[in-house]
Amino acid sequence: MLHLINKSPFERNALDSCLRMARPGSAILLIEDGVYAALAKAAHAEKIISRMDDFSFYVLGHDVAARGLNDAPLIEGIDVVDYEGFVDLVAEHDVTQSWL
Amino acid sequence: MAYECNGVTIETDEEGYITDISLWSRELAIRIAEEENIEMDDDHWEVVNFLRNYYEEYQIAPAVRVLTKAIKKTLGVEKGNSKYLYELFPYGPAKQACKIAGLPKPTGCI
Amino acid sequence: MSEMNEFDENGPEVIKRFMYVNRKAPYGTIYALECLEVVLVAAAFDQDVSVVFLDDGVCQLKKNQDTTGIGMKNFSKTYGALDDYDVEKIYVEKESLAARGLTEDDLVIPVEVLAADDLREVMAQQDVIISS
Amino acid sequence: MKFAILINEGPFTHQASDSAYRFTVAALARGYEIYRVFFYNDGVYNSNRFSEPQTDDRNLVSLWAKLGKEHDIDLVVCVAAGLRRGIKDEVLEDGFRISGLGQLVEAGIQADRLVVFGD
Repeated sequence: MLHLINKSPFERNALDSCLRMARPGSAILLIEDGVYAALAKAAHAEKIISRMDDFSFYVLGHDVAARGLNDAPLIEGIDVVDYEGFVDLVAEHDVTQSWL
Repeated sequence: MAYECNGVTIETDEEGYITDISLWSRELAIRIAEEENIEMDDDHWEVVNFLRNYYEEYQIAPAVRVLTKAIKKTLGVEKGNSKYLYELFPYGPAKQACKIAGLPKPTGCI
Repeated sequence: MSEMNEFDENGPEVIKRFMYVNRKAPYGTIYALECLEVVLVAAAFDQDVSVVFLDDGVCQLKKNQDTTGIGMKNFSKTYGALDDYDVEKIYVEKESLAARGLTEDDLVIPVEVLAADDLREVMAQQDVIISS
Repeated sequence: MKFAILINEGPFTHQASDSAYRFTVAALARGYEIYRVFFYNDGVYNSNRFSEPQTDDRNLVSLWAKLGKEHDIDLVVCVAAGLRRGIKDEVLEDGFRISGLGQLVEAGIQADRLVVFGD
Protein backbone atom coordinates (compact mmCIF):
# COMPACT_ATOMS: atom_id res chain seq x y z
CA MET A 1 0.00 0.00 0.00
CA LEU A 2 1.02 3.59 -0.62
CA HIS A 3 0.25 6.10 2.13
CA LEU A 4 -0.01 9.81 1.40
CA ILE A 5 0.72 12.34 4.13
CA ASN A 6 -0.03 15.96 3.36
CA LYS A 7 0.03 17.39 6.88
CA SER A 8 2.85 18.96 8.81
CA PRO A 9 3.70 16.76 11.80
CA PHE A 10 3.81 19.99 13.82
CA GLU A 11 0.14 20.60 13.12
CA ARG A 12 -1.63 17.25 12.90
CA ASN A 13 -1.25 13.61 13.80
CA ALA A 14 -1.56 12.21 10.27
CA LEU A 15 2.02 10.94 10.23
CA ASP A 16 1.72 9.41 13.70
CA SER A 17 -1.50 7.64 12.76
CA CYS A 18 -0.08 6.41 9.50
CA LEU A 19 3.03 5.05 11.20
CA ARG A 20 0.80 3.33 13.76
CA MET A 21 -1.63 1.84 11.23
CA ALA A 22 0.45 1.14 8.12
CA ARG A 23 1.65 -2.36 7.54
CA PRO A 24 5.45 -2.70 7.44
CA GLY A 25 6.59 -2.93 3.86
CA SER A 26 4.32 -0.05 2.82
CA ALA A 27 5.49 3.08 1.07
CA ILE A 28 4.89 6.52 2.55
CA LEU A 29 4.95 9.64 0.40
CA LEU A 30 5.11 13.09 1.98
CA ILE A 31 3.46 15.85 -0.04
CA GLU A 32 2.25 19.41 0.53
CA ASP A 33 2.81 20.38 4.21
CA GLY A 34 3.73 16.77 4.88
CA VAL A 35 7.21 17.50 3.58
CA TYR A 36 8.16 19.17 6.88
CA ALA A 37 8.36 15.67 8.33
CA ALA A 38 11.27 14.92 5.99
CA LEU A 39 13.63 17.53 7.45
CA ALA A 40 16.66 15.94 9.09
CA LYS A 41 17.11 18.69 11.67
CA ALA A 42 13.46 19.10 12.63
CA ALA A 43 11.98 17.92 15.91
CA HIS A 44 9.96 15.11 14.32
CA ALA A 45 12.83 13.56 12.35
CA GLU A 46 13.26 10.68 14.76
CA LYS A 47 9.76 9.44 14.00
CA ILE A 48 10.78 8.62 10.46
CA ILE A 49 14.40 7.68 11.15
CA SER A 50 13.30 5.03 13.65
CA ARG A 51 10.99 3.43 11.08
CA MET A 52 13.33 3.42 8.10
CA ASP A 53 13.51 -0.38 8.18
CA ASP A 54 9.73 -0.75 8.15
CA PHE A 55 8.76 1.60 5.36
CA SER A 56 10.09 3.18 2.20
CA PHE A 57 9.79 6.93 2.51
CA TYR A 58 9.42 9.37 -0.34
CA VAL A 59 8.98 13.11 -0.50
CA LEU A 60 7.64 15.24 -3.33
CA GLY A 61 10.55 17.44 -4.39
CA HIS A 62 8.39 20.21 -5.82
CA ASP A 63 6.72 20.71 -2.44
CA VAL A 64 10.12 20.77 -0.73
CA ALA A 65 11.44 23.38 -3.17
CA ALA A 66 8.29 25.50 -2.96
CA ARG A 67 8.77 25.82 0.78
CA GLY A 68 12.37 26.97 0.50
CA LEU A 69 13.72 23.72 1.84
CA ASN A 70 16.09 22.73 -0.94
CA ASP A 71 18.93 24.03 1.21
CA ALA A 72 17.80 22.04 4.25
CA PRO A 73 19.10 18.51 4.69
CA LEU A 74 16.47 15.81 4.34
CA ILE A 75 16.51 12.63 6.38
CA GLU A 76 18.94 10.24 4.78
CA GLY A 77 17.21 7.47 2.89
CA ILE A 78 14.11 9.42 1.89
CA ASP A 79 13.78 9.37 -1.88
CA VAL A 80 12.83 12.59 -3.61
CA VAL A 81 10.28 12.16 -6.41
CA ASP A 82 8.54 14.47 -8.87
CA TYR A 83 4.88 14.25 -9.92
CA GLU A 84 5.62 11.50 -12.39
CA GLY A 85 7.41 9.62 -9.63
CA PHE A 86 4.28 10.16 -7.52
CA VAL A 87 2.21 8.62 -10.34
CA ASP A 88 4.61 5.68 -10.57
CA LEU A 89 4.27 5.05 -6.83
CA VAL A 90 0.49 5.02 -7.12
CA ALA A 91 0.71 2.64 -10.08
CA GLU A 92 3.16 0.32 -8.29
CA HIS A 93 0.95 -0.10 -5.23
CA ASP A 94 -2.50 -1.70 -5.37
CA VAL A 95 -4.09 0.83 -3.04
CA THR A 96 -3.36 4.41 -2.04
CA GLN A 97 -4.53 5.70 1.30
CA SER A 98 -4.59 9.41 2.04
CA TRP A 99 -4.20 10.39 5.69
CA LEU A 100 -6.34 13.51 5.53
CA MET B 1 -42.82 27.07 -5.36
CA ALA B 2 -44.97 27.27 -2.24
CA TYR B 3 -48.07 25.73 -0.66
CA GLU B 4 -50.93 27.68 0.82
CA CYS B 5 -52.20 26.01 3.96
CA ASN B 6 -54.54 27.52 6.55
CA GLY B 7 -53.75 30.96 5.21
CA VAL B 8 -50.01 30.48 5.61
CA THR B 9 -47.55 30.31 2.73
CA ILE B 10 -45.06 27.48 3.06
CA GLU B 11 -41.98 27.65 0.89
CA THR B 12 -40.52 24.69 -0.96
CA ASP B 13 -37.41 23.94 -2.95
CA GLU B 14 -37.49 23.56 -6.73
CA GLU B 15 -38.76 20.02 -6.47
CA GLY B 16 -41.55 20.77 -4.02
CA TYR B 17 -40.00 19.61 -0.75
CA ILE B 18 -40.85 22.04 2.03
CA THR B 19 -37.76 23.99 3.07
CA ASP B 20 -38.58 24.30 6.76
CA ILE B 21 -39.54 20.84 7.90
CA SER B 22 -40.73 22.12 11.27
CA LEU B 23 -43.72 23.73 9.49
CA TRP B 24 -45.21 20.37 8.56
CA SER B 25 -48.74 19.55 9.66
CA ARG B 26 -51.36 16.97 8.71
CA GLU B 27 -53.30 19.66 6.85
CA LEU B 28 -50.21 20.56 4.89
CA ALA B 29 -49.63 16.90 4.05
CA ILE B 30 -53.14 16.75 2.59
CA ARG B 31 -52.42 19.92 0.58
CA ILE B 32 -49.15 18.53 -0.82
CA ALA B 33 -50.87 15.25 -1.62
CA GLU B 34 -53.61 17.10 -3.55
CA GLU B 35 -50.89 18.73 -5.60
CA GLU B 36 -49.58 15.24 -6.34
CA ASN B 37 -53.10 13.98 -7.21
CA ILE B 38 -53.15 11.72 -4.18
CA GLU B 39 -56.12 11.47 -1.87
CA MET B 40 -54.77 10.55 1.54
CA ASP B 41 -56.37 7.44 3.04
CA ASP B 42 -55.31 5.27 6.00
CA ASP B 43 -52.82 3.34 3.90
CA HIS B 44 -51.12 6.54 2.73
CA TRP B 45 -51.03 7.84 6.28
CA GLU B 46 -49.51 4.64 7.51
CA VAL B 47 -46.53 5.09 5.18
CA VAL B 48 -46.24 8.82 5.83
CA ASN B 49 -46.29 8.26 9.58
CA PHE B 50 -43.75 5.49 9.20
CA LEU B 51 -41.45 7.84 7.33
CA ARG B 52 -41.84 10.56 9.93
CA ASN B 53 -41.04 8.13 12.73
CA TYR B 54 -38.03 6.88 10.80
CA TYR B 55 -36.84 10.44 10.37
CA GLU B 56 -37.40 11.19 14.02
CA GLU B 57 -35.26 8.24 14.99
CA TYR B 58 -32.46 8.43 12.41
CA GLN B 59 -32.60 12.00 11.07
CA ILE B 60 -32.81 10.82 7.46
CA ALA B 61 -35.44 10.02 4.92
CA PRO B 62 -34.49 6.47 3.94
CA ALA B 63 -33.67 5.33 0.44
CA VAL B 64 -36.50 3.39 -1.19
CA ARG B 65 -35.02 -0.04 -0.71
CA VAL B 66 -34.34 0.75 2.93
CA LEU B 67 -37.88 2.02 3.41
CA THR B 68 -39.31 -1.09 1.78
CA LYS B 69 -37.25 -3.35 3.98
CA ALA B 70 -38.04 -1.41 7.14
CA ILE B 71 -41.77 -1.45 6.38
CA LYS B 72 -41.58 -5.16 5.75
CA LYS B 73 -40.05 -5.57 9.18
CA THR B 74 -42.71 -3.59 11.02
CA LEU B 75 -45.86 -3.77 8.88
CA GLY B 76 -45.37 -7.12 7.19
CA VAL B 77 -44.50 -8.43 3.75
CA GLU B 78 -47.80 -7.46 2.09
CA LYS B 79 -46.94 -3.80 2.68
CA GLY B 80 -43.18 -3.99 2.61
CA ASN B 81 -42.87 -4.36 -1.13
CA SER B 82 -42.37 -1.85 -3.87
CA LYS B 83 -45.52 -2.82 -5.78
CA TYR B 84 -47.70 -1.86 -2.81
CA LEU B 85 -45.77 1.35 -2.19
CA TYR B 86 -45.88 2.40 -5.83
CA GLU B 87 -49.63 1.78 -5.93
CA LEU B 88 -50.02 4.24 -3.08
CA PHE B 89 -47.45 6.68 -4.44
CA PRO B 90 -47.26 6.22 -8.22
CA TYR B 91 -44.25 8.53 -8.65
CA GLY B 92 -42.33 6.65 -6.03
CA PRO B 93 -42.36 6.40 -2.27
CA ALA B 94 -39.30 8.64 -2.12
CA LYS B 95 -40.46 11.35 -4.42
CA GLN B 96 -44.03 11.53 -3.19
CA ALA B 97 -44.26 9.99 0.26
CA CYS B 98 -41.26 11.89 1.61
CA LYS B 99 -42.54 15.10 0.10
CA ILE B 100 -45.97 14.60 1.67
CA ALA B 101 -44.32 13.65 4.97
CA GLY B 102 -42.50 16.97 4.90
CA LEU B 103 -39.09 15.34 4.84
CA PRO B 104 -36.03 16.17 2.77
CA LYS B 105 -35.19 14.11 -0.27
CA PRO B 106 -34.19 10.56 0.70
CA THR B 107 -30.58 9.98 1.59
CA GLY B 108 -28.96 7.34 -0.50
CA CYS B 109 -30.37 8.34 -3.84
CA ILE B 110 -27.77 7.82 -6.48
CA MET C 1 -34.81 11.17 -9.20
CA SER C 2 -32.83 8.09 -9.87
CA GLU C 3 -33.13 5.40 -7.31
CA MET C 4 -31.20 2.21 -6.92
CA ASN C 5 -30.87 -0.47 -9.57
CA GLU C 6 -29.81 2.05 -12.14
CA PHE C 7 -26.23 0.84 -11.93
CA ASP C 8 -27.03 -2.83 -11.86
CA GLU C 9 -25.61 -3.31 -15.32
CA ASN C 10 -22.18 -2.64 -13.81
CA GLY C 11 -22.36 -5.29 -11.17
CA PRO C 12 -22.22 -7.58 -9.47
CA GLU C 13 -19.35 -9.09 -11.40
CA VAL C 14 -16.90 -6.60 -9.88
CA ILE C 15 -17.04 -6.71 -6.11
CA LYS C 16 -14.46 -4.57 -4.46
CA ARG C 17 -13.70 -3.96 -0.83
CA PHE C 18 -14.37 -0.29 -0.10
CA MET C 19 -13.27 1.18 3.18
CA TYR C 20 -14.38 4.62 4.36
CA VAL C 21 -11.98 6.06 6.90
CA ASN C 22 -13.15 8.69 9.39
CA ARG C 23 -10.44 10.49 11.31
CA LYS C 24 -12.18 13.77 12.08
CA ALA C 25 -14.51 14.88 14.83
CA PRO C 26 -18.07 15.94 13.96
CA TYR C 27 -19.38 19.53 13.67
CA GLY C 28 -16.01 21.33 13.74
CA THR C 29 -15.80 20.54 10.03
CA ILE C 30 -18.27 19.01 7.59
CA TYR C 31 -16.12 15.96 6.74
CA ALA C 32 -17.87 13.56 9.13
CA LEU C 33 -21.33 14.37 7.76
CA GLU C 34 -20.33 14.28 4.11
CA CYS C 35 -18.46 11.01 4.59
CA LEU C 36 -21.61 9.52 6.09
CA GLU C 37 -23.53 10.70 3.03
CA VAL C 38 -21.08 8.86 0.78
CA VAL C 39 -21.43 5.68 2.81
CA LEU C 40 -25.24 5.78 2.57
CA VAL C 41 -25.02 6.02 -1.20
CA ALA C 42 -22.21 3.49 -1.47
CA ALA C 43 -24.40 0.99 0.35
CA ALA C 44 -26.61 0.73 -2.74
CA PHE C 45 -23.81 -0.65 -4.92
CA ASP C 46 -23.42 -4.32 -4.15
CA GLN C 47 -19.85 -3.87 -2.93
CA ASP C 48 -18.13 -4.96 0.25
CA VAL C 49 -18.39 -1.81 2.38
CA SER C 50 -16.69 -1.13 5.68
CA VAL C 51 -16.45 2.02 7.76
CA VAL C 52 -13.59 2.79 10.11
CA PHE C 53 -13.41 5.32 12.90
CA LEU C 54 -10.04 6.21 14.29
CA ASP C 55 -8.31 9.19 15.87
CA ASP C 56 -10.87 11.99 16.39
CA GLY C 57 -13.21 10.08 14.08
CA VAL C 58 -14.29 7.95 17.03
CA CYS C 59 -15.93 11.08 18.49
CA GLN C 60 -18.51 10.95 15.70
CA LEU C 61 -20.07 7.98 17.48
CA LYS C 62 -20.20 9.49 20.97
CA LYS C 63 -23.59 9.07 22.63
CA ASN C 64 -25.70 11.97 23.92
CA GLN C 65 -24.87 14.50 21.22
CA ASP C 66 -27.16 17.50 21.56
CA THR C 67 -26.75 20.04 18.78
CA THR C 68 -29.70 22.26 19.61
CA GLY C 69 -27.39 24.95 20.97
CA ILE C 70 -25.24 25.15 17.84
CA GLY C 71 -28.11 24.99 15.35
CA MET C 72 -26.67 22.08 13.41
CA LYS C 73 -28.32 18.78 12.61
CA ASN C 74 -27.52 15.96 15.04
CA PHE C 75 -26.51 13.36 12.49
CA SER C 76 -25.15 10.98 15.13
CA LYS C 77 -28.64 9.43 15.03
CA THR C 78 -28.13 8.52 11.41
CA TYR C 79 -25.38 6.01 12.20
CA GLY C 80 -28.19 3.90 13.63
CA ALA C 81 -29.63 3.53 10.12
CA LEU C 82 -26.43 2.01 8.72
CA ASP C 83 -27.73 -1.41 9.65
CA ASP C 84 -30.86 -0.83 7.52
CA TYR C 85 -28.55 0.21 4.69
CA ASP C 86 -26.77 -3.16 5.10
CA VAL C 87 -23.54 -1.54 6.23
CA GLU C 88 -22.49 -4.04 8.84
CA LYS C 89 -18.71 -3.75 9.03
CA ILE C 90 -18.11 -0.87 11.37
CA TYR C 91 -14.72 -0.78 13.03
CA VAL C 92 -13.45 1.48 15.78
CA GLU C 93 -9.81 1.57 16.80
CA LYS C 94 -9.36 0.61 20.43
CA GLU C 95 -6.37 2.87 21.05
CA SER C 96 -8.17 5.94 19.67
CA LEU C 97 -11.11 5.33 21.99
CA ALA C 98 -8.87 4.83 25.00
CA ALA C 99 -6.83 7.94 24.21
CA ARG C 100 -10.05 9.98 24.39
CA GLY C 101 -11.23 8.39 27.60
CA LEU C 102 -14.05 6.57 25.82
CA THR C 103 -15.24 3.00 25.87
CA GLU C 104 -17.57 1.00 23.66
CA ASP C 105 -20.44 1.87 26.02
CA ASP C 106 -20.09 5.52 25.05
CA LEU C 107 -20.98 4.84 21.42
CA VAL C 108 -24.34 5.30 19.68
CA ILE C 109 -24.23 2.01 17.78
CA PRO C 110 -22.74 -1.43 18.24
CA VAL C 111 -19.35 -1.58 16.54
CA GLU C 112 -16.41 -3.90 16.32
CA VAL C 113 -13.60 -2.49 18.42
CA LEU C 114 -10.23 -3.55 17.05
CA ALA C 115 -6.73 -2.97 18.32
CA ALA C 116 -4.46 -1.16 15.87
CA ASP C 117 -2.63 -4.41 15.16
CA ASP C 118 -5.85 -6.06 13.98
CA LEU C 119 -7.32 -3.05 12.25
CA ARG C 120 -4.08 -2.74 10.29
CA GLU C 121 -4.71 -6.15 8.74
CA VAL C 122 -8.32 -5.28 7.84
CA MET C 123 -7.12 -2.07 6.18
CA ALA C 124 -4.46 -3.93 4.28
CA GLN C 125 -7.11 -6.11 2.64
CA GLN C 126 -9.04 -3.26 1.01
CA ASP C 127 -9.24 -2.46 -2.68
CA VAL C 128 -10.32 1.17 -2.34
CA ILE C 129 -9.81 3.46 0.65
CA ILE C 130 -11.75 6.69 0.74
CA SER C 131 -10.74 9.11 3.45
CA SER C 132 -12.43 12.35 4.27
CA MET D 1 -4.26 1.36 -16.07
CA LYS D 2 -7.18 3.63 -15.14
CA PHE D 3 -6.96 6.25 -12.40
CA ALA D 4 -9.79 7.97 -10.56
CA ILE D 5 -9.22 11.15 -8.58
CA LEU D 6 -11.24 12.49 -5.66
CA ILE D 7 -10.81 16.14 -4.70
CA ASN D 8 -12.25 17.26 -1.38
CA GLU D 9 -11.07 20.86 -1.20
CA GLY D 10 -11.77 23.98 -3.16
CA PRO D 11 -9.14 25.79 -5.16
CA PHE D 12 -6.96 28.47 -3.55
CA THR D 13 -7.56 27.77 0.16
CA HIS D 14 -5.88 24.39 0.13
CA GLN D 15 -3.22 22.88 -2.11
CA ALA D 16 -5.27 19.71 -2.68
CA SER D 17 -6.67 20.73 -6.04
CA ASP D 18 -3.25 21.92 -7.26
CA SER D 19 -1.66 18.65 -6.24
CA ALA D 20 -4.44 16.69 -7.89
CA TYR D 21 -4.10 18.73 -11.05
CA ARG D 22 -0.33 18.19 -11.28
CA PHE D 23 -0.79 14.51 -10.48
CA THR D 24 -3.39 14.19 -13.23
CA VAL D 25 -1.16 15.90 -15.79
CA ALA D 26 1.72 13.59 -14.83
CA ALA D 27 -0.49 10.50 -15.01
CA LEU D 28 -1.59 11.47 -18.52
CA ALA D 29 2.07 12.04 -19.46
CA ARG D 30 2.82 8.55 -18.24
CA GLY D 31 0.13 7.24 -20.57
CA TYR D 32 -2.49 6.35 -17.97
CA GLU D 33 -6.19 6.89 -18.45
CA ILE D 34 -8.03 9.19 -16.08
CA TYR D 35 -11.38 7.51 -15.65
CA ARG D 36 -12.96 10.35 -13.71
CA VAL D 37 -12.17 13.30 -11.47
CA PHE D 38 -14.83 13.62 -8.77
CA PHE D 39 -15.25 16.87 -6.86
CA TYR D 40 -16.70 16.53 -3.35
CA ASN D 41 -16.92 18.57 -0.16
CA ASP D 42 -15.58 22.07 -0.92
CA GLY D 43 -13.96 20.49 -3.97
CA VAL D 44 -17.14 21.43 -5.83
CA TYR D 45 -15.87 25.03 -5.92
CA ASN D 46 -13.30 23.94 -8.50
CA SER D 47 -16.10 24.14 -11.05
CA ASN D 48 -17.31 27.68 -10.33
CA ARG D 49 -16.90 29.58 -13.56
CA PHE D 50 -17.18 32.89 -11.73
CA SER D 51 -13.81 32.35 -10.04
CA GLU D 52 -11.56 35.20 -11.04
CA PRO D 53 -8.15 34.95 -9.45
CA GLN D 54 -5.61 37.68 -10.14
CA THR D 55 -4.20 37.40 -13.65
CA ASP D 56 -0.73 36.48 -12.39
CA ASP D 57 -2.14 33.52 -10.42
CA ARG D 58 -3.16 30.14 -11.75
CA ASN D 59 -6.85 29.66 -12.42
CA LEU D 60 -7.62 26.12 -11.35
CA VAL D 61 -11.18 26.25 -12.65
CA SER D 62 -10.06 26.93 -16.19
CA LEU D 63 -7.02 24.63 -15.85
CA TRP D 64 -9.28 21.71 -14.98
CA ALA D 65 -11.75 22.60 -17.71
CA LYS D 66 -8.98 22.84 -20.29
CA LEU D 67 -7.33 19.61 -19.22
CA GLY D 68 -10.69 17.89 -19.24
CA LYS D 69 -11.40 19.08 -22.74
CA GLU D 70 -7.97 18.17 -24.13
CA HIS D 71 -8.01 14.67 -22.70
CA ASP D 72 -11.74 14.02 -22.63
CA ILE D 73 -11.77 13.61 -18.83
CA ASP D 74 -15.04 13.15 -17.00
CA LEU D 75 -15.11 16.00 -14.46
CA VAL D 76 -17.97 15.30 -12.07
CA VAL D 77 -19.24 17.65 -9.39
CA CYS D 78 -21.28 16.11 -6.58
CA VAL D 79 -24.87 17.34 -6.71
CA ALA D 80 -25.51 17.12 -2.96
CA ALA D 81 -22.28 18.86 -1.97
CA GLY D 82 -22.80 21.34 -4.80
CA LEU D 83 -26.36 22.31 -3.87
CA ARG D 84 -25.26 22.95 -0.31
CA ARG D 85 -22.67 25.40 -1.64
CA GLY D 86 -24.63 27.00 -4.44
CA ILE D 87 -22.80 25.17 -7.20
CA LYS D 88 -25.47 24.54 -9.81
CA ASP D 89 -25.61 24.37 -13.59
CA GLU D 90 -25.91 28.15 -13.77
CA VAL D 91 -22.41 28.67 -12.37
CA LEU D 92 -20.80 25.54 -13.78
CA GLU D 93 -17.74 25.95 -15.96
CA ASP D 94 -17.95 24.21 -19.35
CA GLY D 95 -16.52 20.74 -19.23
CA PHE D 96 -17.77 19.88 -15.76
CA ARG D 97 -20.99 18.00 -15.12
CA ILE D 98 -23.10 17.66 -11.98
CA SER D 99 -24.08 14.21 -10.88
CA GLY D 100 -24.67 12.02 -7.85
CA LEU D 101 -22.33 10.52 -5.32
CA GLY D 102 -22.87 7.20 -7.03
CA GLN D 103 -20.43 8.44 -9.66
CA LEU D 104 -17.69 8.42 -7.04
CA VAL D 105 -18.46 4.86 -5.99
CA GLU D 106 -18.72 3.80 -9.61
CA ALA D 107 -15.33 5.38 -10.31
CA GLY D 108 -13.91 3.40 -7.40
CA ILE D 109 -15.32 0.24 -8.94
CA GLN D 110 -14.19 0.91 -12.50
CA ALA D 111 -10.77 2.46 -11.94
CA ASP D 112 -7.66 0.51 -10.96
CA ARG D 113 -6.54 3.23 -8.58
CA LEU D 114 -8.36 5.92 -6.62
CA VAL D 115 -6.32 8.77 -5.18
CA VAL D 116 -7.89 11.16 -2.67
CA PHE D 117 -6.71 14.75 -2.35
CA GLY D 118 -8.08 16.76 0.56
CA ASP D 119 -7.44 18.33 3.91
